[in-house]
Amino acid sequence: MKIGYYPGCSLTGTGKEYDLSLRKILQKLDVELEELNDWSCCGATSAHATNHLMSIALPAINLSIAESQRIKELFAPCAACYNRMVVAKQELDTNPPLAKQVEEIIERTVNYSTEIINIVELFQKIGAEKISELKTTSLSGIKAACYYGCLLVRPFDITHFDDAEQPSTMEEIIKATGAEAVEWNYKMECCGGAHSIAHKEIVVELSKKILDDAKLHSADVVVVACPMCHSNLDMRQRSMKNHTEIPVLYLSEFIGLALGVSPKELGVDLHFVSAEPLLDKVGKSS
Amino acid sequence: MDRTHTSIVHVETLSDKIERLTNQSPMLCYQCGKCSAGCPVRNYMDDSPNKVVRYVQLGFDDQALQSKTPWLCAGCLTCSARCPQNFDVAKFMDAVRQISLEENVEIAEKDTVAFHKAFLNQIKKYGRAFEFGLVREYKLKTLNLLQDVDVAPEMLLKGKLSLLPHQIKDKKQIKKVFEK
Amino acid sequence: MEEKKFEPKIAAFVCNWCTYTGADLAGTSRLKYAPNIKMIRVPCTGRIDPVFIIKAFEKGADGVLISGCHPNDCHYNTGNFHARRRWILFKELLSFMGIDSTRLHFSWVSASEGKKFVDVVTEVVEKVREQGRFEKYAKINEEFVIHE
Amino acid sequence: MNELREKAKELLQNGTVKVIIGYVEGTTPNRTKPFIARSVEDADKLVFNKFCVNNLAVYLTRKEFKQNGVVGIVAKGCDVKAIVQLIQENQVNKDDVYIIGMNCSGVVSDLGEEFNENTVAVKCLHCTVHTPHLHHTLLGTLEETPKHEDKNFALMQKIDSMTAEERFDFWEAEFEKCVKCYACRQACPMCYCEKCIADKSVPRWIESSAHKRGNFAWNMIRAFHLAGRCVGCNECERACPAEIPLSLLNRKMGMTAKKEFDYVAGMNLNTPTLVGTYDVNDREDFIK
Amino acid sequence: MRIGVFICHCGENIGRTVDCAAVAESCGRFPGVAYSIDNKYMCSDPGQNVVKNAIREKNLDAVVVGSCSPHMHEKTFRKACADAGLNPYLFEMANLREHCSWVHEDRIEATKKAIELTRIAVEKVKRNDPLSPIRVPVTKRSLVIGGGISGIQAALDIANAGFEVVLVEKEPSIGGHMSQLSETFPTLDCSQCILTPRMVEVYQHPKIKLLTYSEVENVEGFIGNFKVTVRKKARSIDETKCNGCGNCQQKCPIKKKAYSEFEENLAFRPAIYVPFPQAVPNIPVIDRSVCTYYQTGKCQMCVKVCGREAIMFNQEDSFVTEDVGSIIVATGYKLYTIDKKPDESAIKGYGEYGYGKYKDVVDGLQFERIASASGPTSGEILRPSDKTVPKKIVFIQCVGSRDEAKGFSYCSKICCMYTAKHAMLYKHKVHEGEAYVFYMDIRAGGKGYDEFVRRAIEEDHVKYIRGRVSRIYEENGKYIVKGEDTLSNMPVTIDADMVVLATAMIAQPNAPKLAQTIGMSYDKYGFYNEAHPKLRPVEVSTAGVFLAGACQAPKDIPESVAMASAAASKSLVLFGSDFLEREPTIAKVNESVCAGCFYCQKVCAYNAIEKKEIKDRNGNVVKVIAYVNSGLCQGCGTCNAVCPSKSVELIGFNDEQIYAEINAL
Repeated sequence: MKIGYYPGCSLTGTGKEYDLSLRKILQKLDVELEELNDWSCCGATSAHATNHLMSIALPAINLSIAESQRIKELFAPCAACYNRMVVAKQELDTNPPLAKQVEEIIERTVNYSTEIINIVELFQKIGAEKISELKTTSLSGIKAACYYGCLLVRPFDITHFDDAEQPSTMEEIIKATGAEAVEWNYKMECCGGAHSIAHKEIVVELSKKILDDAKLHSADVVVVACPMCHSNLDMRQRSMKNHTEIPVLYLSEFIGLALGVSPKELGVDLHFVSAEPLLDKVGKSS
Repeated sequence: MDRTHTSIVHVETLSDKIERLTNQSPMLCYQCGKCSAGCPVRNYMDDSPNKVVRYVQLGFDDQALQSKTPWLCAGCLTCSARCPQNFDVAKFMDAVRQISLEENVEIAEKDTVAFHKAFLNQIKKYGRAFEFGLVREYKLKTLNLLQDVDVAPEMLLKGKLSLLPHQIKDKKQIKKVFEK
Repeated sequence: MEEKKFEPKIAAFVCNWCTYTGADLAGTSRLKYAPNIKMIRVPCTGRIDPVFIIKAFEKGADGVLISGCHPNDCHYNTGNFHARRRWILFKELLSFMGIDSTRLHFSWVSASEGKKFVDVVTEVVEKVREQGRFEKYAKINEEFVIHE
Repeated sequence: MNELREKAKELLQNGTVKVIIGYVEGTTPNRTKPFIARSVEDADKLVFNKFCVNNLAVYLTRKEFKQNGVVGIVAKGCDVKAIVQLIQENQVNKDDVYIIGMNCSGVVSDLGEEFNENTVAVKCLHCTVHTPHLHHTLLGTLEETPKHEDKNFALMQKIDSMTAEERFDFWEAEFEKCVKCYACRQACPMCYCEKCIADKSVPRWIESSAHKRGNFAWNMIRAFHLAGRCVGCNECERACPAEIPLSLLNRKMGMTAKKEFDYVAGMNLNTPTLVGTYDVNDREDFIK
Repeated sequence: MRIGVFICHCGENIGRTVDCAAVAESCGRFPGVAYSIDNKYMCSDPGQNVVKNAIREKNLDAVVVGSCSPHMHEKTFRKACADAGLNPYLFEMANLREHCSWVHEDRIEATKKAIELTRIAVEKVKRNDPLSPIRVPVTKRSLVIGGGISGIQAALDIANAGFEVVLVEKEPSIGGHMSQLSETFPTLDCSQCILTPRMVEVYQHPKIKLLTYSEVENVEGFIGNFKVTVRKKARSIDETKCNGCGNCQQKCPIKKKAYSEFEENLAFRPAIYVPFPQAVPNIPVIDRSVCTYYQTGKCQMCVKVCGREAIMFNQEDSFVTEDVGSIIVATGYKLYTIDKKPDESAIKGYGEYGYGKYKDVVDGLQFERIASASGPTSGEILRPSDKTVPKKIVFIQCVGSRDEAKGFSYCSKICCMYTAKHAMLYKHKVHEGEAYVFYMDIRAGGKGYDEFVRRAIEEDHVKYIRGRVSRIYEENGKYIVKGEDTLSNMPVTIDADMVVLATAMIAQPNAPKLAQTIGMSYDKYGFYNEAHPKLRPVEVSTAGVFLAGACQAPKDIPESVAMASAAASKSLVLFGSDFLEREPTIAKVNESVCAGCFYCQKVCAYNAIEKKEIKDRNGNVVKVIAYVNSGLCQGCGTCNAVCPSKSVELIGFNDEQIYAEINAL
């Protein structure tokens, strides 16, 4: 399988291990990534928070690049990038005057023929069977809390997840590694997202609630699918009071462990919260 | 102001502007409060989200534009997903923010504005978000100089904060987008 | 001498239950409108056949108005829905043949909309008056009389 | 060809069908003509090629074939559309017809012409049913359909861009030529009325003489009666001795049906007909 | 022809703007007009006499009156014509007042128009046919579909008036949802105590034929003359032998396999069961999907204990046909279920409230059973999960109602009241407990209703919070309910022990199917449409069919009962005469030219077009053509417009008449 790849800005910086681990395991799973040429930022929260037109135009540039590369399916691992792109595509597709305006600004045409897929959809395409087939290390005994966050599933009418309030697709993938997916309450609660810098205190508090609920439901690890969620849930544990740390892994890292990739190659050592206790459990301690 | 004149010449209200930007009428909201009930950042807001909508519905435009609430909205879409009227509350908040910036309203939430501006500046300059530059610019703007001293060095050490921006080659289109 | 203003001939096909009664209300309320319009009463807009419209033009009408109950108010439940669908098609066809919306008008006027009835009639008369006599059809008609 | 003949023989022999409506070679190799095969020997004459232009569905409504056992018919995708429509309108019993579907990559625009990229019929340019969408058996193979500029569509666009008066003039000039021979009606598979409205004298909605006035009414009403029913086989236009671009009217209605109601005639047995149903959300911005 | 034209001055009303004498004079010159005159007041007795005398003296064969709107006096003049021996349908009216003199000012123009309007009427009347009203006999017997409180009321009213009733109920017992309720608002009297006597009365009434566990399969015919086929589903019991002793139910080994429908899945029932002890009739049914005998061929415990040999394992569905003159549809409602996300439904469901993932999140009817003295907890308020008394209970209103996004945009109307009742019942039984109600608005219009809600707040201290709940989740055995009080602008989080969702009242899922069987229309939610929202609230567009209760829209008990009595009296009005007279202006098929395309049938809103086979001498079908059922046709003429060959025409407004009118324009 060959698929277009839009890493997004975070994966070149704070979310670098996400990129590392994805490339590593997708190679193992026979997925070839074709990176978008000279991609630019999707504008993320800041663009749609302040300028509607900009929030559509920035993703439109990348959609257009994808079309010129004849990419049919474009994989956006970052939930925020994914969200911005599907929303922009939907708006452009259903609002021809806006589409015209945008095309004039970016001096490119867009046909909206590219399908944007997120990490969960990608693994669905690959199939849980394939993961269990290639699995070298069973993660049985590990209890994982799958954290969807906000932007992966919403708006439900566009993302068409299995369920708007009780999604279970990530759990299905996790089960293929042998691990147990715990039922918990905060899998779709917000971590505070882009407030990480301007309102750190909000992010710390919201993230703590999420981690506490995961721990309450006896999770050993929180599995995420977004670099922003990851940095909030991982890095901000430093600032949490009365807090016992819990490792936070990218979905790709988690699967990587099952596929026998070394934690180092997956970039697990780049996290703020050590994954040692977890790795000990699977006998992967470095 | 001369009332008779305003009644003849239609002055675009905040509600009209929002409707134009979002393609949905704020009148759709019937004030059930489900958005506020589920909002993760509700506790930090001065006004509940539905109250901001109420301001707009009744023409209390200044109150709406000066409220901290739109700036504290994390854009998580929980409200929009659960609204019984299919009213996209998050999109509404986007529009309120955009209008208050355009109209140079005194914004209560300066830090958030500074963050967004710094973020977009990175894109304008490099075509991609440059996190180190973003933090640097944000700190200079807000003078929150001690923010994140606990994690920043380690980030640098782990190679998660690159000191040089990744730049894209073709910045022409980005420039045009920002000119608009 | 001042040239006499052109007065168009307008044929109207209206349903018995809504527009006809709405026109009655216009009368009872003593509202005024131009006498150019003559109405033919049918039970329902569903009964209105495009041949009526063609025939009206053939007989020298300069404009035609079709009017009935608002959607969901049809005395016969669905007659106006069926009619509306046919109008969409017929309107497009007539327009393609050179009889456009300046001469063919549609409206929903309920039994309580006497005022709306007057507004609609006034607008139609104005529009058609502006457009002038339907010369082209009239010419064909004249030729036809000679031909027969 | 053998495939078709073999199938036809088999069907006639085992009694699946009573007769088969098909094509046989015409007076020149570039022509075919309709043919009713009643025996195994007849079946050996059947052909199918680029010159099988006729829409044979028109024969299905003939009295002699109605209620007279199962009729086989050699049908291209476009002909099947007509059959579907006829079934929906109770003119053909679904169980009384056996469709020998022919994969068709296009036919000539008129009999006698060479088949090439210039002469392929307009209807084939936009055909979506090169493989018939409903059939009991499917024969033939597909090739690439030759394409040329759709002049018919260009003309329609030209008319659309005219003023109302110019449009009227255009059609007036065209209808001037009409001689009321009703060949269009004769050729149309959808014109099966026992008594056409044009033949009714009480009242006489459509003037019977070949004058423009009646011609206008006739062509308008014909197009309207075919709205949502015409399957675009263009047999009317091919039959018209006065060469009036009749298909434009039908095509306009077809495009309106598609645009307004996303409806295409003859595609699906289970889709309700366009006229005869409604949607509460049908457009009404033109209604005051 | 000898047509008489009569132009009315209407005092000054027409005469002021229209020169009536000139109109009469002009009209006198129209071909076919034999007599033309004007008169001060045509509708007065002397005016009518002018018409009557002229008909006799001038030997008129058609009449046109130019006066007011036909909606005013068409009937008056038709009768005058008939009195004088002229067929009343050989009459037309020209509307010279409402459509001319009152709306125009220029006397010359108005007079000209009056002449033209009269000419149109004259041309039409020339082509009118003599008609007589259609007379159809009336079968004085009624079918009531649905044995809930509405159906029971309607059936008793009609039966008590002395007419026979066939009452069809799809469940094994009549009683409907009302039999499930604990107490009823606003009086808090026991639901079953007031309902059970009515159920028994139905059972014992000599005029009522009760068909339970039965469904209407087919309806043919028209007002006064319906033929109804009813499917009697196989009970697997010989009803004539069973005496309702209940031994079979007690001995049935199936104890925990099937949830009780009556107890809203809060308890089990055996495979052979009556839904509840007071069931009418007290005859059980066997649920073949769980019965051991049907599954494995063994057991037959019920056969062994039945002293009357009433068990009939091989019983099959049977059909009965009933002739009735009217039909009352009282099929009621269902509760929007939160059990799980409905498959293939436009409804998105409430994942945020847990889709019934949580045992102690129940709906309104479940709470009724919990609160009911005859329910699974004998009236004690206990959590379904662990049978403990909930100390904190949350009620949420408008779940599915007034929710464009996830449910239905309408208000279910009764939830405000029953939620107040529930909260009250809870507080009466759990004195130290806390009850919270999340609401958007309180809609308590009704006698004693608002007082009832106030009582809940003021006397029973139920806490009302104005806001919709965003989410419910379980944490340490508590249900965390996240809401916001929009009045105080405070976020509210309650750790409840139990949550009751006031879910929407929805139409029966098979409502559209029955509508198609009978020929009724229904709204987008599946509720049946009344013929006129104000003036004909219990009738449907098909004559002879009436509505009662919540099948038309959400309703409470008193409203349903009132509607049922109204529907019954509408039926009785029909039974007041032996024959029905209907306007003869209906459609008619010209059989010689109909090609049988049946577009007429597609557009007919009344199912009035039927198929008719034309056969040759040998009995072979030569063609199938359309046929108009004169009992069903209402005369809209839509068929006439869509018929390409004009083979179906509307009498009174046929093509020839309209052509003549257009010609006269």
